[in-house]
Order: sequence, then structure tokens, then C-alpha cells
Amino acid sequence: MSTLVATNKKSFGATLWDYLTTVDHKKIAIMYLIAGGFFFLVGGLEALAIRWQLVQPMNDFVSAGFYNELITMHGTTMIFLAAMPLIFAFMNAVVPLQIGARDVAFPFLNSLGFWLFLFGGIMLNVGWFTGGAADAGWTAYAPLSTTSPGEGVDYYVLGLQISGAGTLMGGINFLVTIVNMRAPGMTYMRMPLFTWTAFVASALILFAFPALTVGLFLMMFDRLFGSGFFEANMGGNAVIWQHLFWIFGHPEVYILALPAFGVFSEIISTFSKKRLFGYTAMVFATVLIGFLGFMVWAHHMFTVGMGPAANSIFAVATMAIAVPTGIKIFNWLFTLWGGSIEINTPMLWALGFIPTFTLGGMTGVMVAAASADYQFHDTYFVVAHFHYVIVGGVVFALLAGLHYWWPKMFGTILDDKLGKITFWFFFIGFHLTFFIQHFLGLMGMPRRYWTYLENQGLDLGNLVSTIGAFLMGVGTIFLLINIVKTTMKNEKVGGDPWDARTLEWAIPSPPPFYNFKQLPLVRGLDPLWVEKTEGRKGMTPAEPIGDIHMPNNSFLPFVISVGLFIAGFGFIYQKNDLSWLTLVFIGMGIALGAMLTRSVKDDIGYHIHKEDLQKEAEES
Amino acid sequence: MTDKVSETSQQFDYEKQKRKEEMKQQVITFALMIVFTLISFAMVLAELDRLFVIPVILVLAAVQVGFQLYYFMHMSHKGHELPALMFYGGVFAAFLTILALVVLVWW
Amino acid sequence: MSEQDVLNPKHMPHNPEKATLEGKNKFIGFWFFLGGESVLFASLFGTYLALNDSTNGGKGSEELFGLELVFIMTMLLLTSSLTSVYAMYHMKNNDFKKMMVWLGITVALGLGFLCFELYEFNHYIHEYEFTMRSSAFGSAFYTLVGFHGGHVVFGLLWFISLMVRNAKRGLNLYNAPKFYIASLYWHFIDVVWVFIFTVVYLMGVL
Amino acid sequence: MKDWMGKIRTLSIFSFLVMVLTACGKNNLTALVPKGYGAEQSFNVIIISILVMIVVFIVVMAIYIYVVLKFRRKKGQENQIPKQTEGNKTLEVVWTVIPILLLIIIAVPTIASTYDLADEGEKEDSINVNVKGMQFWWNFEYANEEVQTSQELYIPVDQKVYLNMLSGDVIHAFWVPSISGKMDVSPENENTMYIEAFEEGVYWGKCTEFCGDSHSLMDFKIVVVSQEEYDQWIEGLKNTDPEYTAQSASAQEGQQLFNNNCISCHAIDASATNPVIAPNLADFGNRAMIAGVEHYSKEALVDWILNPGEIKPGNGMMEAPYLTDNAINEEDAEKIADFLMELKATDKPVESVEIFREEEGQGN
Ligand code: HEA
Ligand code: HEA
Ligand SMILES: [Cu+2]
Repeated sequence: MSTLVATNKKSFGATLWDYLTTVDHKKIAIMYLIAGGFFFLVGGLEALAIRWQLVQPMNDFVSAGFYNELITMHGTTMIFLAAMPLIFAFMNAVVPLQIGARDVAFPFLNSLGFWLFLFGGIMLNVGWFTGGAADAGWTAYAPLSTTSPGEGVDYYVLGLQISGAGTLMGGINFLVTIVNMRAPGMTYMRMPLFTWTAFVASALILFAFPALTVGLFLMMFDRLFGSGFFEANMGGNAVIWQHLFWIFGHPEVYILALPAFGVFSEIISTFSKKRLFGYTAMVFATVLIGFLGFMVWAHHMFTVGMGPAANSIFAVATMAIAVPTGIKIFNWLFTLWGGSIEINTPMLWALGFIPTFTLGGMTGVMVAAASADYQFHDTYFVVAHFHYVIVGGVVFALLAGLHYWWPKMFGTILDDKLGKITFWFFFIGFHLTFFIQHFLGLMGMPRRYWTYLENQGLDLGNLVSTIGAFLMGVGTIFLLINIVKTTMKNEKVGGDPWDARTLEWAIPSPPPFYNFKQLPLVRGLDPLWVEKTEGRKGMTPAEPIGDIHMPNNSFLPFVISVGLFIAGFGFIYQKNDLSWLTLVFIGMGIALGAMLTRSVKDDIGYHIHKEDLQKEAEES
Repeated sequence: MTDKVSETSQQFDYEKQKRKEEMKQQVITFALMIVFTLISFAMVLAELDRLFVIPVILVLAAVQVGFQLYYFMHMSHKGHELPALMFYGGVFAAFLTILALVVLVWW
Repeated sequence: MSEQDVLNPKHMPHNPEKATLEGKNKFIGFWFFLGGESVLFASLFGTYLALNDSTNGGKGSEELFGLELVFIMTMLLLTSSLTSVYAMYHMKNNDFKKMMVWLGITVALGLGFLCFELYEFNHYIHEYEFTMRSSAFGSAFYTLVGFHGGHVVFGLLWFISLMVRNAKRGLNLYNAPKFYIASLYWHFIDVVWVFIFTVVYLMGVL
Repeated sequence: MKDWMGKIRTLSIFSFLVMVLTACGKNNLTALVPKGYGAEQSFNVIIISILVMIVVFIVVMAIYIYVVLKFRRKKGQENQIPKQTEGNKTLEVVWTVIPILLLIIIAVPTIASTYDLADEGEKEDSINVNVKGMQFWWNFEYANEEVQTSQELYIPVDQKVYLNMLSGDVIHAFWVPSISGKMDVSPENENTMYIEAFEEGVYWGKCTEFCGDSHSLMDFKIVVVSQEEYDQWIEGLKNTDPEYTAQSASAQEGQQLFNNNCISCHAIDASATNPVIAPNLADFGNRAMIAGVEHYSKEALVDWILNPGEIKPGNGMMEAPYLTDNAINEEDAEKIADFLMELKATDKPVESVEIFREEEGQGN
């Protein structure tokens, strides 16, 4: 059926087609990595423009309107198009391997999720070229967003709607994968922490994204079809948007943070050469954070006027999250305790993360104190808080994970020296940028300020902050150099370059497309380590070599996404001219047609035959 | 892939019988659902006190939904532990959402 | 299990929808999805409840809603829920013909429901000039009930395409899970309707 | 020579003071030097939580530094396998219970002050101001006095003033960091908060809910005055006259121009019945700033009249017919400025406003 060993180099066209139609989670991971990385650079560039505008008072590097587009797109891009997809990249690359699965539960949906995200992301950014991107903040509070002229906010609404659908599919896919596809012996309480966090994060996606979906629909109806959900003149109420947004938005920050915690749990344990301290407590804390994460959203709305009772309840609920998070911090510290700590690039990021995230979490608890938040809210103090947790937590984790799993994904290893240079530039730049913002906020600098007046005592702080941001930029450039260099050199490494503990390291790097020739038998936490300590080289198989069932590639996910993308334009522009509705019909026709094709065409996959597998084993 | 294709016809008949029993239960469930609906409509038409009617019809609705979930959708069968967990997870988030939108939006 | 076994099984097991790993995945995944759908409808219900007094001087729910139609619609949908249970009953008994018949009845009842709903909307729009743009209440009403209606449409299309596609070849391990989750979806639509008639219509005319 | 030394000394003391102060920010803007009840309440909670956080951070960092220094892999230990500890029940309990206790320390004062700041018990007997936020300016109507003003809110020192806030368009938020924390100003729900200032002076207020292009320029001031001055000022506002006739010749011409071009939006008397379309200019001559962000001078005013969009992008005045029709030249604008600067509720601005004008004038 298919040649197992890729003999000849494929032509560019064939490779492209392969990626456009692939349902292999490892290739999808690479696509998420590239697309997410690209959007990270875009969002970073926007951040640099923001900081450059604020380098001195009354600066006019960009206009007020353009600045508002910059911050909106910076926030939206970073959260939805950079951080989330990059997390999905690692979840795709690692979770199936960590649980000893040959595949994810829904390979087709997995690919559909990716293409929806990508086309949604493109849609969001189209606004830049058609007269202005979204400019109402990443939170898009109505009525500012519903009355914002032009199409920018429409692109925001439809782009997020499309990519959000993709994310939801990804979430369900990982949930079912983890529930149904674990290798023999891989009980829940033997799952690596990254898999656990991916599981809880996926559950959060499942329950949080629908609120955003509805919010976006309501906003779309208000903007495009004249409904009045958020329109005070029609009896509407803009606070509904805020609730819906934050019912989604707060869990969202834990959707980002939990997998980040998972990454660090793996790295810290691997490079201390110790089993994770308090594994059970770590799992428990993960679930608890996920649960509590649903009951605190209104801490973003302390100044909305909900009244002292609601404010107090949400303040206390929010503070409670410090407890499970603290459990995590201390368990990491005690994993290090007594270990044999090797400090290489991934570990450096992990070590940089602990104090940084602690600071960010502490300011989180400070802003959670409702009456204190009356001062903090919507100032640079909050900007500092969330960059400490998001950059210091999530971005650090993504960079750590990038260095840690690069060998598994690509079979080569990133240069450690360049990695350390990246770290130091980024780390120092980060603290320069954001530490001082705490003070800026309290000294009276609100956020989303295009400019600030002279003679307000804010000049020095902003200057320092801008310098720091550019140091982060330098760090990022070193990372890019590292990636290019490593790829050019193309020096292959073995399956287990870090002497690691979990299942993904038991197979070659990069793994064959069927992952495990024979499903491994899992005999404890850190299964590979268990085998190693008993003197074995790899995993004991749980089954004899047999036929392997594989899913077929499919071009339909791409087609469905293109269809929705086209329909999106129709929806937006029909408000100016109803003839654009034809685009809606064409686009929806393509999408629904592709879905129908999917459902009537049998797709049962194919088998790799036992004999081929045996032959391959003999050859190598 | 788990393979349970080879089942004896005896087993099959046994299962069939069991399902038949169950089907009877489901028809009873259906009858109850209709009755509940009738009660709800009747109470509203009778123009009883709002404060009394609203909680009662909400409870009737909740019970009906329980019937749907446990009998029609087989949540009472085994193998539904995780589905139930995740579904109730959603219901929990759903409940908080409705509560907030009802209580906190106007003041 | 080979492809052949999936498409032409020698025996149908007693839970054909969960006999293959793919089927099991679909089954679990779909239930999880319904968990997410609950939040989706909760957001719509919450919005409706927050805005149901915001009539902006226009007609309110007491003046608009009549219960006769809603009662008939409720009966149709509830009954269709039972008929789809029958369909699944026959699926498990591997009786394809009867399954198709019951599914056919389900679809017919669903279509009936849909017609009444369209009639209702049309009535409000033309008799009362009550539209999505009249007031926040109007927006919330049409969005909530319309979203449910949209689900009905999708459910019907789903049933119909499954029936047409498989009419000739009968039941197998590949399509059994598909029928099963489509029927789960249908029940869920009914669950939502129970709350709609209670919260929107009954509480609306109180 | 000696004199010179003395100057240096005072200068260095002075600059040290300035440094300390700038470390906390601008005196009448920073939240770190509270000058009002709300700011003080918030500040107390901030201090308590910072103290708790310092404790937490010291503990975390102490363990962190210890483990990183002590357990770093040394040369020759590459193959050593450390003991694989599973966990420790006692430790788990310790780091669950202690944070809970620390959080209670923060939570109790938080809840107390949250309720305290929401207290409306004295609303009936206090000054009530109906605040209206609009893109990108503020209107203040004194509910009991039937007068309104804009951009600069006068309040008496040491008195609770209740603000009933509603927006005319999108959501804004009212924040005067030195005096009180912020509250949203939304279009459908009226929000009430109170402020109480401890010291006379002019304080910066900022809009803190993202509201469009000139969100960053939607500044306002709170002028805290003595009770006596407050009464005089209110009295003065009540006596402002829609039929006011300008004094100087140029101002008279200015008034003519004003009546032709501006009066459809701006009122020159403080009566509460004037529609709220654009800032009320009754007390314009006593303003601390122009348009909330420009220092008080005729040049600045002329500049504003001719180019409002350059100073505050996207503001409503950009669409005024006189601008779209190019009906006014610089000379006309100067005349209008003369007229506007004559409009006063009291003979002269209060002392703190004069000081404020001077300081801001130096800044530019
Ligand atoms: C990854 C993202 C992430 C994470 C993990 C967090 C974590 C937390 N956040 Fe943050 N937050 C954001 C992202 C995140 N946040 C974003 C993006 C915004 C702004 C959105 C916008 O408006 O645009 C925001 C805004 C925000 C607000 C609203 C502020 C405002 O707008 O006025 C609040 C208020 O309560 C808050 C609180 C918290 C708390 C209590 C935590 C806790 O989870 C932190 C817990 C961690 C610790 C406390 C440290 C470790 C613990 C110990 C060492 C134990 C001992 C500690 C104590 C006893 C204190 N966050
Ligand atoms: C994951 C989320 C995330 C991340 C990673 C970041 C990263 C950064 N953010 Fe951002 N930020 C947000 C999420 C995030 N932010 C959100 C949600 C908001 C709120 C938006 C709103 O108010 O609506 C916000 C707002 C925000 C503001 C406030 C704006 C305002 O309120 O007016 C500022 C200001 O300093 C800022 C700065 C930065 C900086 C300097 C970085 C740096 O860490 C970035 C570092 C990256 C780089 C420096 C990349 C360098 C790129 C290159 C070197 C290009 C090379 C190019 C090629 C080869 C083509 N961010
Ligand atoms: Cu939050």
C-alpha cells in the first residue's frame, strides 16, 4: 500500500500536497509550529511598534487609530494565533507519543482544526489590507466594538469564529485521544504531566469556547444584521458581552497556562534526573485549577459595578487559585531538591520560569483583591501582571518545549550555546520591559493609551520598558539564527538524546509515521525510565507485530476551511451591498459540499502489513 | 481494536430480550414526559401564582430532561461514566453562565 | 478487524455503535461535544433571560406568544424523540428495515415541527412586525429559538443523508456509530426544546 | 562662593526629593500617595498584599536559590542517579495550609473595604453629581443645584460626594488615582461611587476604559476647594447668563462668531437644562486646562479651535460645520478665544488652579 521507508527525496509539489492533505498528528504539529511561530513574530513586531510609540511622551510614530489596531491585533494575534497554536503544536507532537498511541482519535478533525485555525488567522489579519484591522481591544468591549466603523471588527468576529471552531475540534480530539487511545498499562495516574495538563486544558476548551462562540454570534448579528443585544437604545446591554467574553476569557488563560506547567514538569523532572515530586498532588492541582478557573471570570469586571457582594465572592474565588498553583511551584522546587540538575537551554527556561511566574501570580492575587483592583484595573499594572504570567509562563514554556522536543520533532538538536544567548537576551529584556510597568500603572498610566502627556513622571519608565522590548527582539533573532543553523547542518540525533523518562523518547527521532511498531507495555510512571533502571534499552512490547491500521489522507479539511473563509467575506461585505451574499452561498456551498462528501464517502483507512513492518525491521 | 464480533446467538437473544424490557420502560418514560408537559401547560393556563408556577415548571422540565438523558440517551447504561462526567461539567459551566447573566447584568 | 469486517460484519454485536475503536471514539467524543453544546445554549438562554424585558416599547412576550402552537410543536418533538429511540432499538436488534421506518417517522415529525416554527416566525414578523431588529428582546428571542431551529435543520439533514447513503447496503459497523450519534444529537435537541418551551413560552406568558 | 555652595545643597536636596517623588510618580496623579478616602482604602489593601507577597517571594526564592546552587550537576557526577522521591505528605499539607492562611489575611480587609467603598448610606444627605462620559470629554451636573459644568469637577474638601455615572456613547471609566479608585461609566446602567478628598488642590483624572481614538486624551480634573470657595463657585455658576455680553471689543466680535458657529452645541451658561452635546463653557475662563490636555493659554485655545482633530483625534468637534466649511480663520479663532476666556463663574480661578496652570505651562 505505501512505502514505509521514504526512499527518494520527494518533489516540492508532492511534499506540499502531502502537507495539505496530511492527517498525521506529527505533520500537523509541524504545521502548527510554523504557523504559530509566524504569528508570534507578527505579534512581536506589533509589540515592538507599540513600545516604540511609547518610547517618549506625545510621540507620533503611529496615529491614534493605528495604535489601537496595533494593540488589538497584538493581543489577539498573540493569544489566539501564536500561543494557542504553539501549544497545539506540542500537544499534537507529544501527547499521542506520550500515551503510546499510534494516532489521535479523530485524525480528520485534527487536520480540519488546523486549517480552520489558519484560515481564521488569515481572516483576522486581512483587515490590515482592507482599510484597517480591528481596533476595539482584544476584548472587543461593546458598544465600542459594535460601533467601530469599517470592517476591522468584522474580520475579528469572523476570524475568531472560524479559528475558534478549529480549536474546539482540537480540544475534543485530545480529550477522546487521551480517554480511548492509551497503551496497555497507561492508567490515568501513570500519564505524564504534560498529557494531564493537555487533557484538562482540552476540557476547558470544550466548556469555555462555546461562550465565545455565542458572544461572537451576537456581536456579528449586532454589527451585520441590525440586532440590538448590546445596543442601549434598543434595550440591549453591553455587559452581556463582557460576561460572555470573560466566561470564555478566564478559562482561556488557564488553557494557555496549564500545558505550560506540563512542559515544565517534564523538563524539570528530566534534567534533575528525578521523578516528579508529588505527582498525585500535581495532578490534583491541575484539575483544581481547571475547575476553579470557571468560577472567577468576573474578576475582570470588578469596576463594572456588579456590587460589593459579587465583587467579594469573585475576589475570594480568584485568590483560591493561588493555592493549587502554589502546590505546583513547591513541587517543582522539591523535584529539583536532591536532584542532579543539568542546566541546558530547556532547563534554563524552566529555571527562569519559576521566579518569573511566581511574581506574575503574586500580582495576580494583588489584582484579585477587588478594592485594590479599583486602582490596578486597566492600568499598566495589569499589563505587567499578565505579561509576567503569559510571557514568563506560557512563552517561556513554549521556548523551553521548542528546545526540548525539537529533536523528537525534527531529528536534529538546537545549538545549546545559541539557545543560552537567546535565553539571556530574552529573559533580561523581559524583566526590563515589564517589571517597571507595575510602577507605571500605579503612577497613573492607564493601558491602551496611544500616548501619555509630558511632565507626568512616566517618561523614564516607558523608555526602560521599550529598551527591554528590543532586547527581547534580539533574543528572538538569535533563536531564528539557531533554527536556521540547525536545519542547515542537519546533524541527526538518536531517539533519546536527553536520557529522558517518558514514552515519546522510546522511539526514533523523528518517529515513523505509525509511531509504535508494537504498542508498548507501560509498567509505571515514567515508563521509559522504569525500563532503563531495569537495564533494558527500550520498552517491552504489549503485542506481537501485526497489521497497523492507518487513516487516509484527505484534502477535504482544506476545502472546508477555504469555503468558510470565502463565506466570511460574503458575510462582512453584504452589509454594504447585498450582492456579496453570493459569496456566502458559494463559500457555504463549498464547505457543506465538502462535509457531505466526507460523510457519504466511506473512509476506513488502510493497513500497513505485518510483512512490510518485519522487512523494515530487518533492513534497519 | 477490540473484537467482539463472535457472539453466540444465545447471547444475542438474551440481549434482545433485555432490550425489549427496556423498550417498555422507555415508553413509560415517554408517557410521563407527556404528562409532565401537560401539567406544565395546564398550570400556566390556569393562571396560578407566578411564584408558585415558575419553580414547578422548571423542576418538571429538569426531570423531563433527566428522563431524556438517562433513558432515551442511555446514560444509565454502563460505559457512560466519562460521558456523564463531561456532560455534567458542561452543565455546571452552563448553570454558572445562566446564573450570572440573570443576576449580574442589570442593577 | 479488516475493512471487510467493518463494512460487512459476519455478526452484528449487540452494541454495534461501540464495537470498533472508531465507533467508541465517536461515541465518547460526541457526548463531550454535547457538554460543550450545553454551554452554548446556556449562553443563549442567559442572554435571553437578561433581555426578555427589554422590549424597547414594542410588544412583549405576553402579547406575542400563544400556547396552542407551542403545545403542538412540543408534542411533535417529544414524539420524535421516542421514535428515534425505537430506531436505535431496532438498530441494536440488527433490523435495518424497521430502523429506517422509525427514522423516517422521526424525520417527518421533525419536519412538522420545523414548519410550525417557520409559520410562527412568519406570523410574528408580518402580523406584529416583531423582528430581530425591533428590540433587544426580539434579537434575543429569534437568536435563541432560531439557534434551536438551526439545530433541528441540521439534525434532519444529517438523518436524511445517512438514510439515503445507507439505504441500499444496510447496517454495518462503520455506519452504526453514525446513526447512533445522530440520534443522540436529536435527543439533545429535544432536551433544549424542553427548556425553551418552559423558559421562553410558558414563563413568557405568565 | 558660599552662596553657590548653599545653592548646590538646596538643589541636591531638592533633586533628591524630586527623585523620591518621581519614584512614586506625579504628586497629583499617582495612586501611591493617596489624598482621598477611596485611594487610601485601596492603598491599605495594596500594602497588606505587598507585604504578604514579599513573604511568599522570600520563601520561594530562598528554596530556589538553595536548590539551584546545591544540586547543580557537578563534573564527575554525570552518571549518578539521585534518589527518586515520590513526595511528602507533611510538606504538601504545609504548602497548602500556609498559603490559605496568607490569603485570608488579604481577603478579610479586601471584603471589608469593598463593602465600605460601595456604601450608599449617606447618599441622600451628600452632594450628588450626575457624571456623563462622552467621547472624549466629561459633563458634570450638580443634582441638587441644577447647574452643570464640564471637564473640571469642583468638590469641597473632606466631604463625601456621590457620583451617579452614565455614558452617552461607549463605556468609559472614571479614575482619579490620587483620590479614588475607578468605576465604569456604562450606557445602560447607572453606576454610583463616592469620592472624598483630604487636601485642596487640582487632581488628574483619567478615562480608563478603552473608548476609541482619543481614549488616552480624555483627561479631566478634580478641583478640591474649601467649603467656602465651593459655595461661591456654585453660586457663580448659577448666575452665569446665556445672554452674557462680552466686554472687550475683540471678545464682542468673538461672541458674534461664537453665536454663529458654536452655540448650537456649546452653552455658555451653567443651567442644567442645556442639552449635553458638547462641553458646557460657562466657567471656561477659570479652567485649569484646555480640552483637558493642553495647558491653559490663548495659543493653545486657538490651536484647539482650528485643529481639534490634531489634538484629540476622532473627537466630535472635528465634524463641526465651521471646520468642514472652513468658515473660520486664525484671526476669528483668536477673537473667539478672547470671548471664551472671559467666561467666568467667579472673578478669578482658585489658587490651586493658578498654581496648576503655572506648573503645566512650564512643562511645555
Ligand atoms: C497565562 C495567563 C494567566 C495566568 C496564569 C493568570 C493567573 C492569574 N490571574 Fe491573570 N490575567 C491574564 C492572564 C493570566 N492570569 C490576562 C491576559 C489578563 C488581562 C486580560 C485583559 O484585560 O486584557 C489577566 C487579568 C487578571 C485580572 C484582572 C485585572 C484587571 O483587569 O483589573 C485578575 C484579577 O483578579 C487576575 C488574577 C489572576 C490570578 C489570581 C491568577 C492566579 O492563577 C495566579 C496564581 C499563582 C500564584 C499566586 C503564584 C504561585 C503561588 C505560590 C508561590 C503560593 C503562595 C502564594 C500566595 C499565598 C499568594 N488576572
Ligand atoms: C501570548 C500573549 C502575549 C505575548 C507573548 C505578548 C508579548 C509582548 N507584549 Fe503584549 N499583550 C497581550 C498579550 C501578549 N503580549 C495582550 C492580550 C495585550 C492586551 C491587548 C489589549 O489591550 O487589547 C497586550 C498588550 C501589550 C501592551 C499594552 C498596550 C496598551 O495597553 O497600550 C504592551 C506594551 O508594552 C505589550 C508589549 C509586549 C511586548 C514587548 C511583548 C514581547 O514579549 C514580544 C516579544 C517578541 C518579539 C520582540 C518578537 C520579535 C520579532 C522579531 C525580531 C521580528 C523578526 C521578524 C522577521 C524575521 C520577519 N503588550
Ligand atoms: Cu482572569
